[in-house]
Amino acid sequence: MNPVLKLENINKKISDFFSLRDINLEFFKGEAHVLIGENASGKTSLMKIIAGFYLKDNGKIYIDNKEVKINSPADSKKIGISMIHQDFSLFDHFSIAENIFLESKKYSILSLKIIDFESMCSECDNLFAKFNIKLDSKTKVKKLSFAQKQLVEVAKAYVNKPKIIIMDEPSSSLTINESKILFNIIKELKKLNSVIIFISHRIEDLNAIGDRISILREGKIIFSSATLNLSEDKIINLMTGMDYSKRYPKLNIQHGREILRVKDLTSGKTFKNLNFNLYKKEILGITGLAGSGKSKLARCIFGIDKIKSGKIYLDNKFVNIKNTIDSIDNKIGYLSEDKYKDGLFLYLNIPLNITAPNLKRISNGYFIDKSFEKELTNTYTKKLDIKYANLYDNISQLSGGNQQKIALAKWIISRSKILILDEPTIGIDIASKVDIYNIINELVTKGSSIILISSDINEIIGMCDRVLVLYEGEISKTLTRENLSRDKIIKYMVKLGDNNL
Amino acid sequence: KNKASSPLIESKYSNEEYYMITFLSGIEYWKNCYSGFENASKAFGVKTIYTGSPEYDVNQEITILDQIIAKNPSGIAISCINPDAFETSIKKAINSGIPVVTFDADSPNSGRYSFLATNNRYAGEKGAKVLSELLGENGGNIVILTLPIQLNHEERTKGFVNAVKNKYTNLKVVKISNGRHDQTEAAKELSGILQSNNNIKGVFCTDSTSGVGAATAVRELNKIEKIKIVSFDTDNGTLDYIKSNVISATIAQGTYSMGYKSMNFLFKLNHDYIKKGIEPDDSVIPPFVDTGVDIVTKENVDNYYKYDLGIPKK
Amino acid sequence: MKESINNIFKNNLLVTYRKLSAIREMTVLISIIFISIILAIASPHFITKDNLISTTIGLSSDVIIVIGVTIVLISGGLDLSVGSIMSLSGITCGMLYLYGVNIWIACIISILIGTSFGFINGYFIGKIGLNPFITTLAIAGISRGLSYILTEGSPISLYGVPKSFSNISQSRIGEVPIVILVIFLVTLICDYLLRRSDFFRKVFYLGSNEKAALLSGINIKKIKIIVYVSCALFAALAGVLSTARFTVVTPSAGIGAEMRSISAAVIGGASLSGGEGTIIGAVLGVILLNIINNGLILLNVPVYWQDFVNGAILLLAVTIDFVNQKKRKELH
Amino acid sequence: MKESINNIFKNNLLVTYRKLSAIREMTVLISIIFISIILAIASPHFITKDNLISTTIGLSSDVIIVIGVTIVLISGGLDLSVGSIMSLSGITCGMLYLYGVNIWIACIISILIGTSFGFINGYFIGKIGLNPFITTLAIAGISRGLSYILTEGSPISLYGVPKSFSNISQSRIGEVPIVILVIFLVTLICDYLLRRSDFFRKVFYLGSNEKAALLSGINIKKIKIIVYVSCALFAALAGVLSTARFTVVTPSAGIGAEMRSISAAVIGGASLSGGEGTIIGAVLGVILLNIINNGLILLNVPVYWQDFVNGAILLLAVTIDFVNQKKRKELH
Ligand SMILES: Nc1ncnc2c1ncn2[C@@H]1O[C@H](COP(=O)(O)OP(=O)(O)OP(=O)(O)O)[C@@H](O)[C@H]1O
Ligand SMILES: Nc1ncnc2c1ncn2[C@@H]1O[C@H](COP(=O)(O)OP(=O)(O)OP(=O)(O)O)[C@@H](O)[C@H]1O
Ligand SMILES: [Mg+2]
Ligand SMILES: [Mg+2]
Repeated sequence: MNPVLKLENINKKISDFFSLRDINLEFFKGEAHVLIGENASGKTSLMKIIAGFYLKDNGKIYIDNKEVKINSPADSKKIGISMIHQDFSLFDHFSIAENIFLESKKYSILSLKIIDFESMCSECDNLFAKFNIKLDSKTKVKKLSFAQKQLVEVAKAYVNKPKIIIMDEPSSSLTINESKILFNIIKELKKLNSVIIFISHRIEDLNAIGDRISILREGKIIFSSATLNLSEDKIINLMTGMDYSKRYPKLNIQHGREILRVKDLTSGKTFKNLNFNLYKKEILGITGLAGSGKSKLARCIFGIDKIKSGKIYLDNKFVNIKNTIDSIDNKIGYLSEDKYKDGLFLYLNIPLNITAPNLKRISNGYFIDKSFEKELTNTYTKKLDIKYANLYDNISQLSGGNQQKIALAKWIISRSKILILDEPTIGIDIASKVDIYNIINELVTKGSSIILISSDINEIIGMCDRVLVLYEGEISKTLTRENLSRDKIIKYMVKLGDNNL
Repeated sequence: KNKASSPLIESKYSNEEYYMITFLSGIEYWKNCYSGFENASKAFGVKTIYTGSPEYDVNQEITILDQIIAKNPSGIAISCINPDAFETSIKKAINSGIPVVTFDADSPNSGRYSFLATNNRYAGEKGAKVLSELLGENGGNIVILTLPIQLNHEERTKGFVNAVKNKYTNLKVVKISNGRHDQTEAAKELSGILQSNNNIKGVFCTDSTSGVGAATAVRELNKIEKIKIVSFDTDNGTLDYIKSNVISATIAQGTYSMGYKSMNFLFKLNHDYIKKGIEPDDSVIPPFVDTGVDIVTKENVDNYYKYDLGIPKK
Repeated sequence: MKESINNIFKNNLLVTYRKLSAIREMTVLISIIFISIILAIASPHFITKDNLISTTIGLSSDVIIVIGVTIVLISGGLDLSVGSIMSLSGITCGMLYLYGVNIWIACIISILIGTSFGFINGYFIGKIGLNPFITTLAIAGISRGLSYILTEGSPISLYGVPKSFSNISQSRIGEVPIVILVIFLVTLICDYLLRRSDFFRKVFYLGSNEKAALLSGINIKKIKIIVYVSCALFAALAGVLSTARFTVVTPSAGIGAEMRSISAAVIGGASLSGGEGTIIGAVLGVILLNIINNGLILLNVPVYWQDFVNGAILLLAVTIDFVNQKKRKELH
Repeated sequence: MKESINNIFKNNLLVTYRKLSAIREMTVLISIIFISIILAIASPHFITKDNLISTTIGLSSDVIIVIGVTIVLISGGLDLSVGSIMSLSGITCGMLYLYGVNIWIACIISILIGTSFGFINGYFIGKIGLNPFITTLAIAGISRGLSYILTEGSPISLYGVPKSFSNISQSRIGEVPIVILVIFLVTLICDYLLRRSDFFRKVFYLGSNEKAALLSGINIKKIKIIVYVSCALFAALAGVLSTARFTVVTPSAGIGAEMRSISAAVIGGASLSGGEGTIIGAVLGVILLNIINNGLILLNVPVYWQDFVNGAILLLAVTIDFVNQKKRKELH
C-alpha cells in the first residue's frame, strides 16, 4: 500500500529560533494519523506547510507518489486538503448551514451561481441528524458555545469530503459525548478513504481513533509507528524527554470560609436560579456538555453578560457587579475560553499582554515601571516555560499552547481572590498541564479560590474539591471529592439521574 | 435672521418671490451682491430669497436651480459655476416665463436677458496697473495667489498676466500659486515662494482669504512695505490689513450694484417694463452690464467698512 | 425537550431574522415617507412633476456611485477616491472627444481609464495589503491631480457633441427620463445579486471576518481587486453620464461625493466594519439625504444651515438605527 | 541550557527591539534629511534661517492637530472633525472678542467650546457605541455648519486686538519663535507619556483589541471619551493660535486638515487599525509632507501638480513602510 501523502526531507525556518528539520512522514488512506508533541514543537507549522499557509524551504511533497507544489491555501484546497485551525475559521454573522456548506454550496441557478439556501439548510439538518448533533442549522454561529463551534468546524470539514483532512486540536474543549460525535465523523471519513491527520494533546483520543502515531520534538520527528499501545508515561517521555510521575498533582488543602455565594442567578435564556457557593482555598469544578451554560455562568459572574435576576455575595456581602471593572476591583479574575477573540492582544508583545489586567501592580497610577514589568514578565514566562523567540515580538508569532499560557499568566499575576479559569488547559501539552496544575495549587495555598471550568473529565476529577455538573443551565448534581467518578459525571452531564446509577 | 426678507412697503406685489442663486454660497463674496438685491426689492415691496450650492459642484447648483424653477418664482438671478452646463435649465425657465439674469459668472448661450458683472479679466488688469504704479519704474517680480479651477479666479489671473505682458512690462510674473481657500495654506505657500526668490516685490491675490494669508506671511518675515500686496474684495479682514499698511490695495468689485441692478431688471422684466431688443433706449435691457471695479487704498478704506453681525466696528 | 426549545428558537429566529433583514431599509423608507409628507404639506411645490424629476435627476449620479461604495463597504473596505475617479473619467472623455475621437469610443476609453484606477486601488489594498483609507486617499489625490494637470484647471466644453450622446440624460419614456429607469433597474439587479450570488456572498464573508475567509480558502486578494474595480467602474459611469448631461466637464466634479455616498450607505444600513449592507438601503439613503436638501431649498432655509442640518441628520440616523439594533440584540 | 537560550534571546531582543521601535521614525527622518539635502542643493534659499522658521511656523498648527489625531488613531478610532472644530473655536474666539469679551477669556471659552465637541464625539462613540468615522463626519458637518451660521460666511477680523495676543506667534527667544519651542516641548512630553504613562498604555490596549481590553477591566468608554476630548482640545488650541496669528478667522479655516493629519500620522507609523503609532513619528510625518510642499514651491512646480505629487508621496511612503514591516513580520 503506498501513501496518499508523503513528506520528504521537509525543512522550514519558521523564525530565527525555530525551524522544522528533515521531516519525513507518510500518510495512508483511510487512516487516522495522530501527531503529538509538546507546545511549540512545530505541529501546526508543519500542517500549515501542507495546507499552503507557509512555504517550505526545501524538501518534497508527494500526493499519490506524484510531487506537487503547494504555494497557497488555494493550491492545497485544489488537491483536496482541508484544515481545521486552532483558531476558528467560522463567520459569526452567518448561519451554521452556510458556514458548513461554505466551500460546497448549493446553487439554484448554476450558471449564475445563485445560492440555494433552502436546500442547504435541509441538507445540513440531515447531516446533524445523522451524527445526532443537537443544533439548528439556521442558528447564527455567533450564538454557539465554544465546543459547539468546534463541532461545526468538524462538520464543515466533513461535507467537503476532503482527500486529506488536517485537524489541529479539534477535541480540545469537547466533553466525552461530543468527542464521540467527532470520532463517528472521523470513522465516516475513514470509510471514504480520506487521510486524517489528527493533532491532539489528549492521549486518550489517540487510543480511541488513532491508527498511527508520530511525535514531534523541537521541530524533528523523533518517533513514528503504527503501534499504538504505548503507555502514557512512555509518550510523555518521548515528547519531552522527561518523566512525569503524577499528572494531576492534587494537594489536600483544608479550605476556609465561604467567600462567594451565588443566589438564584438567572441569565436571559441560558440558565435559571443557579445556587452555589465557593470556599476560600477551594478548587470548584464546573463541567457539562457543550452549550450547557458553563461559560455563560462565568461571564455573568464576571460581569461581561448581563444577569436578569439573582444576587452575588462576596464574603457574605452583596456586591452589584455591573461590569468587568467592578469584578476586577473585587479581585475576581476570568480566563476566557476563546483566547483569540477576547483573551489576547495578538499584535502586542508578551509583556504588554501579561500586564494588561495588572496595570495597577506595575504602575503608580500615572507611570509604568518598565523594569518591574520586565522582571515580572521574565519570572512568569520562565515559570510557565513559555517558549518565545523574542520577548518583544507580537504574540501572534507564538504557538497556540504558548499563547494559552500567556493568557493564563496574566491572571496568575493578578493576585485575584477568586479566579475563574474557563478551559485553562486548552491546547496545552501534557507536560505543561502539570506545570499549570502546580501553579493552580500554588495559588490555592496562597489563599485564592479557583473555579475550574473544564470539559476534560480527567482534569476535573484530578484537580477539583467539588464539582458542579451542568445540564442545560441547571445544576444537575453537585459531587464532592469523595464520590467523584467518571461514570457519575457522565451520567449527570446527560442527566440520566440517580436511579440509573 | 431668515434670508427671506420682508417687504419695506405694503405693495400688491408682496407675494412675488425673486431668487438669487450662487455656488460656494457660504462665502463672504456674495453677501454684498445679495444685500444689493435685497435693498432693491424693498422698493418694489417683493420678497427675495438667497440660496445656492455650498460646494463647488455643478450638479448641486443645477439641481437647486431646477428645483427653484419648479417653484415657478417671479425671477431668478444666478451666478453660474460653469457657462455651458446651465443652458438647458435657464432656457427651460425662460420658456416657462421666468425672467433670468446672470451675474458675476455668465452662461452666454442660455438666452438669459442680461449679464451683470465685473469683467474679471479687467479686474485682473486693474490689479496689474495698481501694482505697477506701486512699484514704480524698476518694478519687480510678482507672485499671484489664486484659486485654480475656479473660473472667475482663473479669469482674474489671465487678465493680470496679459496686462503684464502687454502694458505693465516693469512687472514680471514669476509664479502662479494656490491659495487653497485657507489662509494657513496660503501663508505657507507664499512664505515658501518668498524664500525661493528673494527679489519678489509684489503679490496679487485673487481672493481675500489668500490676501490675509499673504499679509500674514509678509508680516512674519518682517517684509511689510518691502513687498506690496494687492488683494481682492473688501471684507473687514482685508480692510484692516490695508489700514495697517500690510496690504497696499484691494480691488472692490461692484458686487452691490450687481445685485441691485439684477433685482431691477428682474422686476421690470416680470412686469414687461423692459424687454429684449436692439435700439438702445431705456425700454430695452442691455445684454451686458459692467458693474466696474474700484481700487481701495488707505485713503478711501473707511468708506468700505460694512457692519457685519450687527457689531459696530471698534 | 431540547427539540422543543430548538423549535421555539427556530420560529423566533425566522421571525426576528425577517425583521432584521427588513428593518434597516424600512426605517429609512419610513423616514423618507414621513419627511415627504411634511414637505408636501409645508410646500405646494414639493409634489410637482418638475420638482420630483429634477430632484431625481440630481441624485442619479450619487445613486450610481453609492452602489459601488456600498459593495466596498460590505467587503470591509473604504473608497475615498470615487469622486476623483468620476471627474477624471469625465475629463478624459471630454479631452478625447476634443482630440477628435468618436464620442462613444471616448466614453469607453475613459471608463476604462477610470476603472484602471480602481484596479490600482484593488492592487495596493488586495495584493500588497495596504490600508484602504490611505490607499484610496492617495489615489484620490493622484487622480484628481491628473484632472487638474490635464485641464490646467479650466473646464472642458463638448460643444456640438452628437445629440445622440447629449440626449442620454434627456430622452424620456413618457415623463420619466430613461436614465432613471435604467438606474432603478441596475439597483434592483445589484441588490438581488448581493443577496444571492456566490461572488457577493464571498464579499460578505471577506467583510465580516477576513482571517476566516483566508483560512477557508477564499481568494481574498482577487475579491478585493474586483470590489474596488467595480466601485471605480460605477464612479466612471457616473462621470461619463454627467458629461453627457452637462456637455461640459470640470476637474472639480464629484468633490465631496465620497463622504456623501458613504454617509448614504451607512444610513441605509451598511457598516464601516464590513459584512453588512444592502444596495436598496444605500440608495434609499441617497434619496433621504437629497429629499432633505430639497426640503431645505423649498422651505427657504438659509444656505448657511445646510452643513449643519446634514451633519445632524447623519448623526440622528445612525443613532436611531444603532439603538434599534441594540434593542434587537438584547433579545438574546 | 534553557537559561542560556533565553539570555541569548534577551540580548538580541533588546537590540532588535530598539531597531524595530525606531525603524518607523527612522525611515521618515531619513527621507526628511534626504529631501532636505536635495532641496538644499536645488535651491540656495532652502537652508536659510527665514525659510526654515517660516516653514516651521507654517506647519505648527498641523503639528498641534496631528498629536491629537495620532492618539485617536492609536485608540483604534478616527477623527474627521478636527478641521471643523479648529475653525469653530477660532470663530467663537473672534466673535466673543468682537462682542467685547476680554480676548484671553474669549480664548478659554472658545477652547472649551471646541473641546465640548470632542466630548460629543467621545460620548457617541464611547458611550453609545457609534462608528467613529460616521460620528466625527457628522460632528464635522455640525461644527463647520455652526461656523457658517455664526458668521454667515464672513471672515471675522480682530483688528486692534491686544498686541500681547497677536504676538503669541511672533514673539521669539533669540531667533526662534516661542510657539515653536512650546510645540516642540509638547511633542516630546506627549511622546514620553505615550510610551510610559499608565493611561496611554490603556489606549494601546483599546486600540489593539477592544474586547480583550474590556475583559482586562479597562474602562474603554471613559478612555474613548478622554481620547476624543483631548483630540478636540488640540484642534481648538490650533484654532486659537491661528486666530492670534492672522488676527482674522474664516469659517473655511482648517479645511482638509483631517486628511492631512491622518496621512501624516500614518506616514509616521500610526495604523488605522489601531494599537500602533508614536507622536514623534506623526510629527515627523507632518514635517515630511510640509517640506515636500515647500520643495514643490522652491522648485517652481506648477500648482496643478500639487495634489498629484502629494497623493503619490503618500502612497509611496505607506508602501515602503509596509514592505519594511512585512520583511519584519515575514509569516504574516
Ligand atoms: N452570543 C450568544 N447569543 C445567544 N446565545 C448564546 C450566545 N453564546 C452562547 N449562547 C448559548 O448559550 C448556551 C451556553 O453557552 P456556553 O458558552 O455557556 O456553553 P458552555 O457550557 O461554555 O459550552 P462549551 O463547553 O462549548 O464552552 C449555549 O446553548 C449557546 O447556544
Ligand atoms: N508566525 C510566526 N512567526 C515566528 N515564529 C513562529 C510563527 N508561528 C510559529 N512560530 C514558532 O514556531 C514554533 C512552533 O510553533 P507551532 O505553532 O508549530 O507549535 P505547535 O506544535 O503547534 O504548538 P502548540 O501545541 O502549542 O500548538 C514556535 O516556537 C513558535 O514560536
Ligand atoms: Mg498548534
Ligand atoms: Mg464554554
